[in-house]
Amino acid sequence: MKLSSADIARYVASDISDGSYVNLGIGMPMLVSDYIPEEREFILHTENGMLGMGPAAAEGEEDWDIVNAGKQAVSILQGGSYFHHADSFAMIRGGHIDISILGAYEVAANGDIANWLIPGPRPPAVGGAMDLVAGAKQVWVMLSSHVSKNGEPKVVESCALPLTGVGCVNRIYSDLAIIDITADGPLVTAMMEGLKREDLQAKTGAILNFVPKCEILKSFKNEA
Amino acid sequence: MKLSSADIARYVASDISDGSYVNLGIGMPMLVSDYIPEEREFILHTENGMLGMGPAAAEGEEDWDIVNAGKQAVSILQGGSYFHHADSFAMIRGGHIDISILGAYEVAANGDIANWLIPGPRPPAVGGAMDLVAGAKQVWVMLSSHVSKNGEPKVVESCALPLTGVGCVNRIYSDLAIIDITADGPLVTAMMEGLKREDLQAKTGAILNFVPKCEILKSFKNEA
Amino acid sequence: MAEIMADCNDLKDGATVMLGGFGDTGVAVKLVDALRELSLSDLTIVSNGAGGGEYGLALLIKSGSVGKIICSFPRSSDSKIFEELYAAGKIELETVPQGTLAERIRAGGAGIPAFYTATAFGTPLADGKEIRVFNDRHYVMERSICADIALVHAATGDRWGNLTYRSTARNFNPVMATAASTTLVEVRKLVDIVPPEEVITPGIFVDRMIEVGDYI
Amino acid sequence: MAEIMADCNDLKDGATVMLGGFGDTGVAVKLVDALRELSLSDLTIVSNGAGGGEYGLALLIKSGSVGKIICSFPRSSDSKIFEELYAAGKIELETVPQGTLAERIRAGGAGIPAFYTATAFGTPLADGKEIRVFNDRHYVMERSICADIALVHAATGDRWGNLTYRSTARNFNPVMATAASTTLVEVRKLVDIVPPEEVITPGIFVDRMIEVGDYI
Repeated sequence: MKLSSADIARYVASDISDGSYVNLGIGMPMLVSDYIPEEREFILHTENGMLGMGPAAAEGEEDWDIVNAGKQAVSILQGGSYFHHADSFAMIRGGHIDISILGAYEVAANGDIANWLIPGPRPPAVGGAMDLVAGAKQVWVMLSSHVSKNGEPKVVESCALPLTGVGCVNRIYSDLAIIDITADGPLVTAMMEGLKREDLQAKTGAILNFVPKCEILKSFKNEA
Repeated sequence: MKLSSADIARYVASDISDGSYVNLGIGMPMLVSDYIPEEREFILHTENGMLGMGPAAAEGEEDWDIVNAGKQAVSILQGGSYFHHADSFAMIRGGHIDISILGAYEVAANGDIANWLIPGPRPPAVGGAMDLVAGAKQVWVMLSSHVSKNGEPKVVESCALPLTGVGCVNRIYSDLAIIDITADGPLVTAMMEGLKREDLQAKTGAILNFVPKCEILKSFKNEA
Repeated sequence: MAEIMADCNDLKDGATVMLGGFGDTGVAVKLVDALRELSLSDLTIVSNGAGGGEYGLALLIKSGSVGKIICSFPRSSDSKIFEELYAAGKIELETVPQGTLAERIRAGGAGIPAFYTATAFGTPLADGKEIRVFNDRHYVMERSICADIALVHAATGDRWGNLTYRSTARNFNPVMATAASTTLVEVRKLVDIVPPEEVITPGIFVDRMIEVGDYI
Repeated sequence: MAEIMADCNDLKDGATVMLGGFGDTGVAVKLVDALRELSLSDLTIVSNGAGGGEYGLALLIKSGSVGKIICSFPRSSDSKIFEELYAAGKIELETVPQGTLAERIRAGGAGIPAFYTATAFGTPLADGKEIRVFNDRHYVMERSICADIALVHAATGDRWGNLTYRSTARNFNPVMATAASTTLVEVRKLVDIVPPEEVITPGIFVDRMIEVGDYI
């Protein structure tokens, strides 16, 4: 039993307070915007110069002047604003974004994150990831699966891949658990229903602590 | 025979090319805007956030949201723009202002300028003077009189007063002469009609060089 | 007015308070008045000037709430209140070049702890500061300034906190709005929506807002 | 188009050229095409990406004019041209975090030779850079970037050079406009006057402008 990416996005969304300024990374984190609880307003920031980002543009109605950080045509909500790149990253670097939500290859027990580069022949591309992890008030990582395709843990004692930032991750949402990164290391606060602590530990490359009473995560698939 | 402040302003204005971006200091430099040659357009910058500054507001018609660096009610011309203080001083510091025109207590042979502080009990106030002298492409100093009220030279070998900036003055316009500050020291390019070189030198605290054929300065008073 | 300051943890003795405006233009005078009524002590004020006349910042200083001022031009045609306290050694002053002041605040809001500027090199205002040469020119290292509170005066604002300003009443206001833990804004007019291309201060920088009308 | 580049001393072999835009949004494609026709060599391009497809920057790179790219994201769905030259060691790349890139350009335009940022500390992109601690946090010293030429795409412009942009087509354009010796602008529409409160790039930063219409 594992959470789907949509399930994970729903749990993430439920943990974001009303009125938060949130930057959603390209890919899986974008799903979070589909699960904003009705009574709450999140103001989405896209680092290419917009606050109040709205849903993707309908096919055939794209306005290619209004794009997100993934270069997809999106929309702007009431109350949004435009600004240039230096102002946009001043928001990020200056600690004004409440939560940056990103994917990762690896997260270490001390909050280090590696999510930008798998060494190889292709040119190294970083985008805004290093700015976001260094600048946002909170950095949350979404892992569509707790381990890699080869079964290697993504939550590790220390990252093997080139880092994106040091000691900056606050929380991990995976398909199996929600883990806070604390001064004492990873602290599991929620686990997939039916999963045993030792099973989660076996799939994790760092020593886990557990809150006395972990929340139980359930798939939402029947409600979708 | 000396130039009036208006005469000096007229000579300064005649040396500014069409289309220049100019910051006029409070006081005497403001007079320059009264003598812009008809066929030229100067774009006046005021460091509190406006380009395209126009004339002072007519009495009774002041709009106190539109002020210059001297906190006087002014106007904005067609083609002007507003911006905040950090952007305004980015223009200055970044070398985008063609000419900064200021008054001074002292200018040294190497271009040092002292124009902000006469030590005393009053609190030291600097405003934007240090930014302007360090940042503008050209710094021109206007001296309503070549010597102080006590007859002390204002153009000196080295400044006695606390500096505003080092090596930044390019040209001096006084009531007696126009002097370029060159790598070889002060170079007189124009002198009041009837004035002898040795008389100008006697009123100057630094050794003067002269161009072979100094321009002759004349009072415009009959034309005013 | 007082309610905008109620239960604000950043409003406390010893707080650093940024105050927008240039001369009398674009100053959040009604917020300053409300701040004075809190009778706090030992505030550090970051502002272009040190107040003139017997209103706004000058009155706040007179009330004894201010321990220090960081500004560029602490003299005006009528800056008696500050000058007397200064002469008596009862208030501390840090004079900063105007552009360096603006940039130190901008840096504070932008997460930049320090930067280099040629401004003030070789002058008394660089005394004690680190000097460094880049490309054969001397530069002074300047540190950012952050505040607990910014008091901002704007023209219009909407419920998201988006702001516009009117002409040179913009001045320090948008910069200071970015550099404080809590940004309090007096707007002349609350509007339904500030159009996205017209926003000068995005709402992310604004914490509380109050409509004050066109009192200027 | 070519006339906007005529007799421009900053357009020369080895020049540093800033190119606004993010992906395909807000890129001065027509100016890039005109630049390509000059057949310059050894250009350094400062841009967010390294071009995709077979147009604009990608074509300029293919033409052999580009020796180096300073950018944050030199990969796109179709960045073949750059990637092949990169793999062959025929083009130099400096990868810079996007926010650091924007701020280095802003610093270039603002006369700030260097600043400190926490971004990239502890990562390979800080290798060889000076590290310094402020308030118990580690920061990387970053140098400003200035250019000989900036190629800017704007929505409207007036005869004074004042510019507006449309929504996220703003991106790097206003920042780059401040940091080049010569700023060349393609505007979708020339207008009589950009109202002073609506100006995003004041004319002081603009050297030449050409109307290109709504080609996007």
